Amino acid sequence: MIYLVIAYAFAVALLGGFLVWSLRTIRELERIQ
Amino acid sequence: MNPLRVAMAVARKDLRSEWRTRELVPALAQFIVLALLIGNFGFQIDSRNAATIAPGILWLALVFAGLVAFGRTFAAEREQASLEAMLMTPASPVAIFAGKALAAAALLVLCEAVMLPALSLFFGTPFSGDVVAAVLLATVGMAALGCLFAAIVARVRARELLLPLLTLPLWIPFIIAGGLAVQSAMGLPGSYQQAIGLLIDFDILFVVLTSLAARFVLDE
Amino acid sequence: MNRYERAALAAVGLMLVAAAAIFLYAPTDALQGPVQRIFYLHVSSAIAAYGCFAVVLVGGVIYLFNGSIAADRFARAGAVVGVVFTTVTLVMGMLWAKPIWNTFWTWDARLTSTLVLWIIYAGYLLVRRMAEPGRQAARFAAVVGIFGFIDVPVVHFSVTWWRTQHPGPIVVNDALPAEMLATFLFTLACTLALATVFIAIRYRIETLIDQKVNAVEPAEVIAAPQPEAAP
Amino acid sequence: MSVIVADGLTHHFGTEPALEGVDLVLDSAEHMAVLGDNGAGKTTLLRILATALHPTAGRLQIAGLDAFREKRRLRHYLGYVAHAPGLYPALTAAENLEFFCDLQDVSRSRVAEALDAVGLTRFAHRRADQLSRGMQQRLAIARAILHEPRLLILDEPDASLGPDAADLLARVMNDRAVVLATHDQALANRLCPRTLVLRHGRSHGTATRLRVVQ
Repeated sequence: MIYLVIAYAFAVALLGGFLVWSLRTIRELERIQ
Repeated sequence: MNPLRVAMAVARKDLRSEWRTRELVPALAQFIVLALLIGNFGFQIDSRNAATIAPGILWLALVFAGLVAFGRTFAAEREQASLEAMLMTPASPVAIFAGKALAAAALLVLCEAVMLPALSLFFGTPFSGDVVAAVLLATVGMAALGCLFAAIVARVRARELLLPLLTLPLWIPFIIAGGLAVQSAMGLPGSYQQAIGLLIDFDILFVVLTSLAARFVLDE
Repeated sequence: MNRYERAALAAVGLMLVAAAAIFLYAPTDALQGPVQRIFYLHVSSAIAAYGCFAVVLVGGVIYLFNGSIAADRFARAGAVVGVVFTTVTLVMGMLWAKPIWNTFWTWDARLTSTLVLWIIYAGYLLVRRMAEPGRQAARFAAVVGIFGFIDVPVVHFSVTWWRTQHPGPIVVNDALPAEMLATFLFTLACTLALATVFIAIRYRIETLIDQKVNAVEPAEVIAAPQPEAAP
Repeated sequence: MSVIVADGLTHHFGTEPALEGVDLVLDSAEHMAVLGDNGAGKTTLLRILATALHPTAGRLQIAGLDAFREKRRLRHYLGYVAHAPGLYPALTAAENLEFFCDLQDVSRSRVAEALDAVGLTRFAHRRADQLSRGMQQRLAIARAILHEPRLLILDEPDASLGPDAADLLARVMNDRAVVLATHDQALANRLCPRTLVLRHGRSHGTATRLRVVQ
């Protein structure tokens, strides 16, 4: 059971983190004129 | 502009340079001796398991020797900026690529010529036509791929890291099929014919692909 | 709240629905118990990764033939997203293997080719970073992307063939009951949607980097008058 | 018919502008010197003209052909001497030239003629890495004229040629269109009626001066 939790926790962390980081990068790049 | 003549000229030039400087052959010889010694001490080899372990040692040594040979073949060109001089001629990049691959493969075959008899001497594994055929067939495909990625890596930073990272995944099919061919030629279960057939298919696939890609890699 | 953030929100919403399906709707596997639920995202992200690497392949081929910077940007976007999904696939695969086969790793065809996939495209990203930005990086990366894409099925086939040469346990093939299949297909669809949004976002980032950082204008086709004068 | 027609040649290394909008026209058998201090963009310009570098923007036509699409056909037409000699150290001078004859698809009889043109006949059988810097430069020039190019691109060939540089270059440049990058103003005046001055990647006009007879 623990492996199930760790597996999905990892997936959410990696995909979520990557999504947030990418969106933030867009905002930063768009601010540079 | 006959590509064969260009390829032979490039191969001859590489082998002549190597013959005169002799940087590469000693380095490759060192791998072979090390592989044999470590193999001998690392694994408890006896007549029963020799046929399973010897091919492993053979491929390990060939892969490392190959990486060094291919890395060197283009590194020298880059240092002397002679790669650009070659590309500034009307010679087709595919022919130049074929010549470089041929020269590097020749060096590998030289290593195999030393390694295979040594293996059968030290580990008692059979040294037959089948074994030689399997190794040579694998060398063809591995040389084409190794040479292409050496050409890419030569003009990029962090080459020592990148060459194995790019080349090994593509060599895996040859190591699997070649490894099994050699093992079955040395008496283990497994179909030699199938393995050889697979090696030939991979050779055709990757020689064609690398020739198509050479145009884009050896350009400016 | 730009349109990329709105799209991201929609994709996350979809994934939450998929999660509900995975944990609430799908039945528990009789044989393996709850840990079998890893299967849904593990396989979906593998397929999504392979889809991303198809984008890298197509982008690379188009770039090599007509030098279009847009194709190269798609390839860059596809590679990064693909590697992220492959990482998810690998880690979930290992976490699933541990309770069932009592080992994190077995050299079976799927795991091995996924690992090779990861190595190749990590190499792809490294080549792109290490080469001279612009034409050289794009061209070398395109070649690596094309060979990488072809190598994975070849490795997968070689390992499977190698397995048949050694009498070993045949991996049980998992015929899925209806609810599981439905959950899987739905999760797959959501994951592919998420991957598409990721690629769009990364494409936007690459475009901005090109404009703001590398100051690379889209290469207008350099057409010169062609009077017929052979040298 | 012009040998080179270039307009708006621009090149950036990442965000580093190396060349900005350089225009250039060169007629057959015309000699042009490119002057400018280090970093002015001389080498970048010459590499583009020699089709060794693809510019970020701009149009280039050599012998009436689009220089980027017809690279291979133009290799018969032009010879290029870069900064680095680009020779094979373990091969002798003659072997180096023979190798490039094969690649240029030119008969090996040209080797002796080229060696003679640059005064290296006595060193034909010496290994390239045993030649002095100046002799290596001469060998690189010999290689660039093996296939009798109509256009020569020379990037600071006088760097280590020694006193008879001007005579040797004049001989080699004779009856060819030439673009010669150099620091040596006197050499430029003597060999090239036209000069192009580069400063920070921009061209400051193409000066045409009467040849000053020393």
